[in-house]
Amino acid sequence: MIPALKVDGLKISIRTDEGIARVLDDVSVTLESGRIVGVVGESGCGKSTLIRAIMGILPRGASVDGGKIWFEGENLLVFSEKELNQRVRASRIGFIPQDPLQALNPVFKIGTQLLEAMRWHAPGSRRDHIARLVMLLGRMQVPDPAGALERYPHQFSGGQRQRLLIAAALACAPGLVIADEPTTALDVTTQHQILLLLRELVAEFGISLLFVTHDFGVVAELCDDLCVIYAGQTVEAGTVQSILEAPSHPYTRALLACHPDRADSFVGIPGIVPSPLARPAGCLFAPRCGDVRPLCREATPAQGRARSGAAVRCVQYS
Amino acid sequence: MSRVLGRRQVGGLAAGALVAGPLAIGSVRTVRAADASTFITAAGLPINLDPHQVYDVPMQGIMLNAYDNLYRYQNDPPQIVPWLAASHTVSDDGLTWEFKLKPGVKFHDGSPMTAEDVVYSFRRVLALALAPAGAFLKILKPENVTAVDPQTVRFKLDAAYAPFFAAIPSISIVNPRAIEPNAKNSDWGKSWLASNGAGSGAYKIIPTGYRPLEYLDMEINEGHFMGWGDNPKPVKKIAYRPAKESSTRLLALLNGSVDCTDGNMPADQVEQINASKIAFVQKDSVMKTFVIRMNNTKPPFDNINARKCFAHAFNYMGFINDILGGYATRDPYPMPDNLWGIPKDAKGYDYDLKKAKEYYAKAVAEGAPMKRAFEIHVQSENEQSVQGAQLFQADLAQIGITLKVVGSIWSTLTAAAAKPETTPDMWVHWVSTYFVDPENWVGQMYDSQFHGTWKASAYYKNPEVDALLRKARATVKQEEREPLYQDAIRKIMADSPDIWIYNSMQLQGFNKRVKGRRFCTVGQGAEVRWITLAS
Amino acid sequence: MLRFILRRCILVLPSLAGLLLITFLLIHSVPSDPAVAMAGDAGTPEQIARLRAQYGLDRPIWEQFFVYVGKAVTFDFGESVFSRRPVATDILQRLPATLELTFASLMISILLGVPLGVVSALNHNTWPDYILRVFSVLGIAVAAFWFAIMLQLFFAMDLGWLPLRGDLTSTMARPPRVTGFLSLDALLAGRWDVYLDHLRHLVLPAVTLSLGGLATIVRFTRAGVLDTLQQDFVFYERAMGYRWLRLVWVFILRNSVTATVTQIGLLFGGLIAGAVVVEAIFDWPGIGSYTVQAILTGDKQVMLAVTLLVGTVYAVVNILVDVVHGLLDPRLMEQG
Amino acid sequence: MSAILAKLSRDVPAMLGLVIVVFVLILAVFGPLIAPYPGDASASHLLRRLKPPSEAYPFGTDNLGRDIFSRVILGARGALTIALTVVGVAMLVGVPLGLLAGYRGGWLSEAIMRITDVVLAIPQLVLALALAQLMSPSIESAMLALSLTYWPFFTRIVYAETRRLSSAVFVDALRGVGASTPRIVFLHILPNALSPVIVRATIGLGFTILVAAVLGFLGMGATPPAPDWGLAIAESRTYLPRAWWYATFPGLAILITVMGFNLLGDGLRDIVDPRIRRSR
Repeated sequence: MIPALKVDGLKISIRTDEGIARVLDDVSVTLESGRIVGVVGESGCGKSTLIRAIMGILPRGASVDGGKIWFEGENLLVFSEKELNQRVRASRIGFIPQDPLQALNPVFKIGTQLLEAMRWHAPGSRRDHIARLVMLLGRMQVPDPAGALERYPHQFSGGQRQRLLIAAALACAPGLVIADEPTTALDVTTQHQILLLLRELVAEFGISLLFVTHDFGVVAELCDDLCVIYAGQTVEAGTVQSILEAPSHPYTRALLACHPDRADSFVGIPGIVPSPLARPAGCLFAPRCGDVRPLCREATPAQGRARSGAAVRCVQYS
Repeated sequence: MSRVLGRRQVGGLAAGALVAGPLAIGSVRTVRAADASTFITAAGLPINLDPHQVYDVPMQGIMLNAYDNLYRYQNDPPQIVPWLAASHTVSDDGLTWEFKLKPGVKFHDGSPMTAEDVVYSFRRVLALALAPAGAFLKILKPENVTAVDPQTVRFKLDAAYAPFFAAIPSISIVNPRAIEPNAKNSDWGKSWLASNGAGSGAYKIIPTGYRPLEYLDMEINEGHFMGWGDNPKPVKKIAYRPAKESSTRLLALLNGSVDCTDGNMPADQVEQINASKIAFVQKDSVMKTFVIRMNNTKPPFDNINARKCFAHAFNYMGFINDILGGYATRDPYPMPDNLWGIPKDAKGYDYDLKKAKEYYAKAVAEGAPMKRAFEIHVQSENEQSVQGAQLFQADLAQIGITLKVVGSIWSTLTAAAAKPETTPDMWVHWVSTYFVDPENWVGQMYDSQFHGTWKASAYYKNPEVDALLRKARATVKQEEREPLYQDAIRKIMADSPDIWIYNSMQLQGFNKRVKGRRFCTVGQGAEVRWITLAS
Repeated sequence: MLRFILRRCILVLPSLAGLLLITFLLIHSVPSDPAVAMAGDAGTPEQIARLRAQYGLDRPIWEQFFVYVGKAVTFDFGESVFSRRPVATDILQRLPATLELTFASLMISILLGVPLGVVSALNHNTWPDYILRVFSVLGIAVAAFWFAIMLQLFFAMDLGWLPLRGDLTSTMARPPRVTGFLSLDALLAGRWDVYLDHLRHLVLPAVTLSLGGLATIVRFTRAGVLDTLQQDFVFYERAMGYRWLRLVWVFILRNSVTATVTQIGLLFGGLIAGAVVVEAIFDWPGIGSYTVQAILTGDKQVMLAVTLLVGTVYAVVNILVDVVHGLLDPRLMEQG
Repeated sequence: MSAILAKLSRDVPAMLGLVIVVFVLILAVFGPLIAPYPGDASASHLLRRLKPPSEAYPFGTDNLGRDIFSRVILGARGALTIALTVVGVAMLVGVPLGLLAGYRGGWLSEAIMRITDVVLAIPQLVLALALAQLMSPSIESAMLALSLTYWPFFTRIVYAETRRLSSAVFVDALRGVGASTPRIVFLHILPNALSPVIVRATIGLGFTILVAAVLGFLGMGATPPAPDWGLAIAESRTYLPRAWWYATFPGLAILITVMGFNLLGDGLRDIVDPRIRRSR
């Protein structure tokens, strides 16, 4: 079976005033149909760029230096802006943004904004669209779904807004949904409810879900597969279960150690993510690695496979 | 944004107009108004239309076209000729004047004009006591204007006043039957008449075609008492479309959208207009003198040598020939040189910086504060007064006198001139013809009883001159008055209270289709009844 | 909504009262004496004294102020001492012409300025942006009177396409006065010839007057769009597959024009001031040339009334600006 | 500072503006040394009036035979003096009032902002013209009138910034550690509020030159024989369109100078405005 989405060795750089920033440097993610993959990493390691690349909305000055994005058997990178807009976005790839308040246009009614996407990307008449939206909002447990369409974004609570946007992502019946840390802006209870909802929706609407987050707790609760990104590179990928049981890459281990549920005491990872403008030679994680060897600073490690079955980018496994 | 929109939309949106600039003075398209019977003038409008409230150059256009007067100045040089009046008599003591009206004169509403209407008009002028009343207020009481019979008006003056007759044409005869129904709280209908007409003149004011200072339409009065026998093809409609900017006025004349400008065409535009195919400049001598006033009460102007120093420092001929393009005549007298009463033997002051320096030294020796900074106030909106002052400034600088040019406006200047303390060191103005009589110039400028008015703002006081001027004013016969004025002027010139520069020439641009215009210095050629538009 | 407008209107009144007081004191400390001017060139001191008493010009200034305010509230702004007409009548006669002019120029500024501002922002820091910015600044920087004369030379003289001056061809009869707006009156009278002729006369002055506003609108629209482009919702809406044109011209634009609308409000005051010069050059029969005339002759009644009028227009326009803000952004309306 | 310059150097229009402003400043300071006929500030030469541009007189001569090129150069000083004085005075009045109103709040703030509104509603030109009458038309009364109408802009900006900043976290913290009010206002709020003020001032300089030119045009600004650009255009009206050079060169001088200040101000705004800064 073809995967719902397969990002393969994606390399993206951005020309800035300070020089060329290599934001993505060999990222690979595979999302099998009907599953949920979690993409995990610290801020600044390229998660947003990955999403933007899949949607085809890169910032000015960005260029794709290599790799492919396979979606339903087609390479999205060869699509023109027009094709992406007419054939992919919304209709086949839905999107759930991180902060629903920021993502909604403050001066238009919810209905106007949601119907605008459906107008171009969903079959049927405007009346059909409204009916589907009302159905979806009801399913998302938004109170008074018909009335909600007539209200403005600031008139909803945070949790409700997130439900609105989940409904929006599903409105045109896409096969793939990308969620960009959709729960970070919410309190723990709401977060939990939303995750439950998402889990149900994957089966119910037959979608595949790419879930970007920095939170291993969320991954553990929601995802089937996992992809850890560091400094624009995939460092470890495999099933959630295998990786959580036996994390192989030192970075994954360090991240897991930071998580409050697992850590005995609060420890952070020393140092910061290297700037995409000035990257060290050898393994990018070497400067921060607790298990660093001389070899790490010389050669870029190749992909290897850990005992757990996960793909790992570390000299220990190659 | 990876998406770049509209690079191509940017193009030459704003480019066009700016480039046009200086290239644009090539061939001029003419936009002739198709209507060959409408005379379009860019001359200014008076502040309102009531000839008893306003008396200035723009008002002449209303007075001479929409109204009639008892006598009227005609021709060049001006002659006073009977108009509504057929004739007049004056008593030997010069106090009682009787005017006999022509029969059959009708106002615009068709009602016949009688002596009572003339009485009403003069009483209205005296009651309003505005500009045109100036010549009469001191010597004429309202009850002393009476109708002897329907065709005869009698004036009994309080004192003999020679200029009385010269001032008669300044009063327009108005129709009380049109005015009185519109009068409010016995205001003599002055609000109403400010935007309407109530005359008998050759043209009728169309009230709906009037917006103050912007436009005014008048149409022909076919039944005018003078008839139209002397002009078989008169203008049917006069359209006043005043141009506020000198440059716009010029362009309008050059593209044929107006038939004439006002009479203040700058000399520098003359050549350009005469070079055009469509327009020409008419030059006429007028009685309008250009004076730099000195405040004789402020040191050092109380010193005669100081005043003479200044009088010798002005470059008269340079100003007239180079700046005014020769369109003015040097007039060294305190009066127009083409008026009677000038002592032709008297010699004026000439531009001579050597003499000026000598007088400077004399004045300093006498303790006059010649080193202080002087101010000359000019009417900012009037280019000529500014240029004259700047020229003076440059010359005075050569003999070590500092002069500051201060821009001002007419109403501020006249208000300042009301007191010797507030009157500036020097200021510049013209004296136009309000009536053709030496009284209009020397009489009101140098008789000390007029101190406090702008005309007398030199604050010159010489008892001998006062006596001569007063005697001349009370004498009726011109041949008796002439030597009195000549004597007074000799004395005034010897004292050099002011700097007299030139007598003006009126420059007015006309479209070449304008024929038959007649000029008279009083009214400055504003009378349209003689004009024919060639097709 | 109504309450919102009413509250604004009430807040305006004290401001106008303050404006009136300041202007009154200022103008009445001007030394020029209307009585002198009224008496005319040939006026005598007796005449002047009589006029001064007649018009209450010899009274203390406070008394004059209260008399003035008492009348002003009934829309009686007194009589112009020069033209002898009620100032209110004169202003009413002329205001429509100025409003036509300012409205037309504002339309030109908005219709050109908003799209150019958007294009400039979308091409941020590339040559189209640079060129548009320089051109829009040229619009502010060019002295209107110089530009006006150049327009006259080119379009009225050389090409002969447009009339040189005035608001109507001299030989054309004016339609009956109903609204005072010549364009409307012409339409009401069914006079298409007058209407079109009037519009032709409107072009050059309106273009001249629109320059400054055009530049301001370009510049604020550009800043507004740049600001909006940074917002998360723009990415979200693109991700949702909005059509680009609708995204820019509907969804982004509405979020970007708040500052532009504020500026349009502020511009209005400037437009009326700018009309002074433009009306003089094009002989447009509006309030601007009337004001200059009043100032040059020292007609204090007119100066006062005009200041009050411009202040009122300014206040009304700014209430409108608040209303438009409310319509553009529902969040503002809820705050009242 | 160098960071700002570095950013500015990448903004082509802003650099153009900077170059123009520096150029005009040089003219203003060294004008009398640069001008070929410095004496033509006041002298008049009737014999060579209204000559078209030539080698000796690159911009032609004016109605009194003075070299327009020299007068355009000499005019820079006057233009800048007016602009700097007006904007300086307006800032001296407007900035403290804005700080006071923004930081103190209450009736004082309300009163200040009301007065600001009233003054903003006074038509600038009418006020300027009225003042010109009051004090006789001169450059001084024009400057006073312009200052009187320009300060409210600064008050508004500073008020808004102060409002924003005084509720900011760091000011709360400063209050917490017991910093005195003047210390907070002058050391912490003012410097932070200053950048929009500088931007406004830069644009204001250009604007003032323009309005002063309009006043000169109406005979209410500079007085002869000052080599003022606006005055020159006003004087030239009588000689248009024949003496096209008379109006054109002073007109271009105004255009370029005002454009310089505006481009520089816009560029500075792009850099200083934190919302737009993110895009870079």
